Amino acid sequence: MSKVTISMANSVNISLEFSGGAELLFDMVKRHDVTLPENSQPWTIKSLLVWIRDNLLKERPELFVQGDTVRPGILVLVNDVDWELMGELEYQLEENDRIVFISTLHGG
Amino acid sequence: MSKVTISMANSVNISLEFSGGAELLFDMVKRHDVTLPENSQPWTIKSLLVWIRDNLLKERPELFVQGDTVRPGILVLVNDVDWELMGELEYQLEENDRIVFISTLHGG
Amino acid sequence: TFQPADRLDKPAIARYSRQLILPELGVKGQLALCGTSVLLVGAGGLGCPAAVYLAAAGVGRLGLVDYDSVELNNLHRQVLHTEGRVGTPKALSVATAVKGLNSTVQCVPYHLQLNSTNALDVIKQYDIVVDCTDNVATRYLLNDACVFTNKPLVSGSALRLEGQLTVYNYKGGPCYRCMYPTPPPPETVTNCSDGGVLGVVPGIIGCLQALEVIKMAAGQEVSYSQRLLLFDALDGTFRSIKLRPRQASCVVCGDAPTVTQLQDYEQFCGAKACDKTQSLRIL
Amino acid sequence: TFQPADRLDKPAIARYSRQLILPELGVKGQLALCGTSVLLVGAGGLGCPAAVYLAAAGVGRLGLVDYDSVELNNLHRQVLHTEGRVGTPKALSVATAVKGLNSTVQCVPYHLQLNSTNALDVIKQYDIVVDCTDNVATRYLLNDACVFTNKPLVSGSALRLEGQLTVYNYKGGPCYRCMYPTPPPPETVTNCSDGGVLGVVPGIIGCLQALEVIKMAAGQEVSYSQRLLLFDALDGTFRSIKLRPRQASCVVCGDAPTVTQLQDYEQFCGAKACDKTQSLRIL
Ligand SMILES: [Zn+2]
Ligand SMILES: [Zn+2]
Repeated sequence: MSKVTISMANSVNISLEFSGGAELLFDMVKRHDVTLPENSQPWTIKSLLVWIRDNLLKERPELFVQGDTVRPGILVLVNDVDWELMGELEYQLEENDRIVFISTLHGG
Repeated sequence: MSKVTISMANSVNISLEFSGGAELLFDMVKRHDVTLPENSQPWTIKSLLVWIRDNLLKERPELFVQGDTVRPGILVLVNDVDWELMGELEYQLEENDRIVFISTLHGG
Repeated sequence: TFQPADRLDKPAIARYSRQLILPELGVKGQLALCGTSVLLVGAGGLGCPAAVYLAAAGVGRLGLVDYDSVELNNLHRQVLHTEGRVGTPKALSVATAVKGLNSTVQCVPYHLQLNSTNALDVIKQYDIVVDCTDNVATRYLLNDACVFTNKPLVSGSALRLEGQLTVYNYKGGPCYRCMYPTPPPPETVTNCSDGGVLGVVPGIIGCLQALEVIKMAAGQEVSYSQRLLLFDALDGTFRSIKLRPRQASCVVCGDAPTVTQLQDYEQFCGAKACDKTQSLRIL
Repeated sequence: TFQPADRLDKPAIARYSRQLILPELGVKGQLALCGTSVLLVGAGGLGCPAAVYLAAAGVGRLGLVDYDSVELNNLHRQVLHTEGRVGTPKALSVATAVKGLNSTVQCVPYHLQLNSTNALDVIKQYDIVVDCTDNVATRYLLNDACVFTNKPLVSGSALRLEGQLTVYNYKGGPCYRCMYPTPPPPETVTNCSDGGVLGVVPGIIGCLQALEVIKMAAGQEVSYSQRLLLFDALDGTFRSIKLRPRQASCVVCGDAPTVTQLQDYEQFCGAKACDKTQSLRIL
């Protein structure tokens, strides 16, 4: 008998936060604790964005995503660090990560 | 042959912080990372205060300790929580604890 | 007594339009704000920013207490005063500034030193008390008076490059005496005259006091009841601390209070109720 | 050009005595502050508190730029203006308030809209630029002008119950374009007229901008270069974020810049350089 092991990434629990007005696209809820399901590939911010678009965003997705990334003017933070320092779209999510999407403010 | 085990508390690494003016008693240094040596008893805030008086406080200890506790007007924090919620003098220090001594401000 | 309006008139709608559209405030919150009376004790480094943002936001009545007069050395931080008002009572000077910004706020200046004989009479006329004072004795006086009259006390303080903010005696949270049952030894207390203060530090704390008052008055949750905000201006950092609950053993707000009327707070603290001298010689 | 003094005269020592005794400032820091010129762009919700605390602390020269005039609906947050100055240019109104507090500060009001043709001439006369504006186009304009003239840009913003603060183009840190190479789609940009703002929120951010300027001018370390401060007034929380370094690929401050002179920022952003209308109809 031979054993076939299919490599599957485990499900991941993370918290998502939206601020600076980005929460307006998510029923005004600033914080969402979510469980990303098992996946054939490790979860990245890139696949997270697809998941958010399909599962959390109800309308006008173009105000949040453009192509495969966030629209200009949204800053992404991974555990209080600018995602540019963490690999941007390729960053692999870890258990209990806190991912924040901030819409830049321009008012004064 | 018999083995005699003497129970000794391990040394503990903690950070001490002083603010609100309390740092004036400690050469103006706000943060001290210290290693408390092995001890026959577990380290508590009570024994920490003795250690601070003997090792860090150079002069006028009465501006920091009174009897076996801190002088009135100094608030003690254990990892950003009021020490009253943590057992006050009896709190047992753990590795990497952050203990903060704040002198209350009254100016306006 | 103070009679708040039950609707916003046209000038009020124009004036407050940019905050009326906030769902967290709205017309209901604005009416609540316009119906709230706030007593601000201390028209100095904390009192100036707190007063001006409370008046701008439209609190109904704003009491301003200060026994002192404007000096040139106040102007590096007490930004509602002016060179031309040096020598004027601070309470009047702040009232003048505030009325220029918003004449629809009822502004009541009190040029007096709050003490055990007059504090309750003044405080009972207001809904919320803001502690912008500069000395330990007045802080204990205000605390006890707020406990006796059941008023929340929004407390700020600043010295050198640090600031602290908390709300006492609110919805079951601790009072000042729960935190500090014994006053500090007078020789350990530094005031702004002796220790100095960077003006914008009380500026930031005073603004945050105004914010707590506005949220309280508008029916929003307050952030710093049973919490303490520490601000370090040199690092630019803020730290939020969880505090103890109301203490059953507290002599003024506990289960069996032994302090049931205002006392002599200068004697209790061994220090004058001003920031000019460091301690009482008679002790 | 601006000629700072090399010593503090007697009135200055009296005025600044409470901050002169701070070891972090001292006479040396005060002289540096008195020798610094600051250009504040936007005399509104952020500009008022920033201007008054900079003037109180004693910056040598304070330039104040705003094209707009005071309206009643500004007074809930723009606390240096008065009912009596409704209709007056904001730059003049703030200058009037600031001169009343500290007549020793050289106050230079500019009642004009900064644009690609005049920005460099104004900015090059100052040491530090403070962005208190209310629109995307002016924020890109100021950024590029600060990169071209090598000036630090202390940037604040506020909307609804949130505020943001960071310092651009300072000691190898990123510029605004490093963070945001592409402007946001105009339909995603909300201004204070449409979204509203609680007045004390820009109050707090403006104070923090003044603090960053004071530390920079006095030779202390700045806290928010390559860091971003987020303030949530509803929770009362502050969060400090580590940002990316200067980007080699940045079109304006990178290794091979392609933007080497000011451009048409209204066209670049597809939005007017004011907060009155949401987007250009012509696009
Ligand atoms: Zn109590
Ligand atoms: Zn750049």
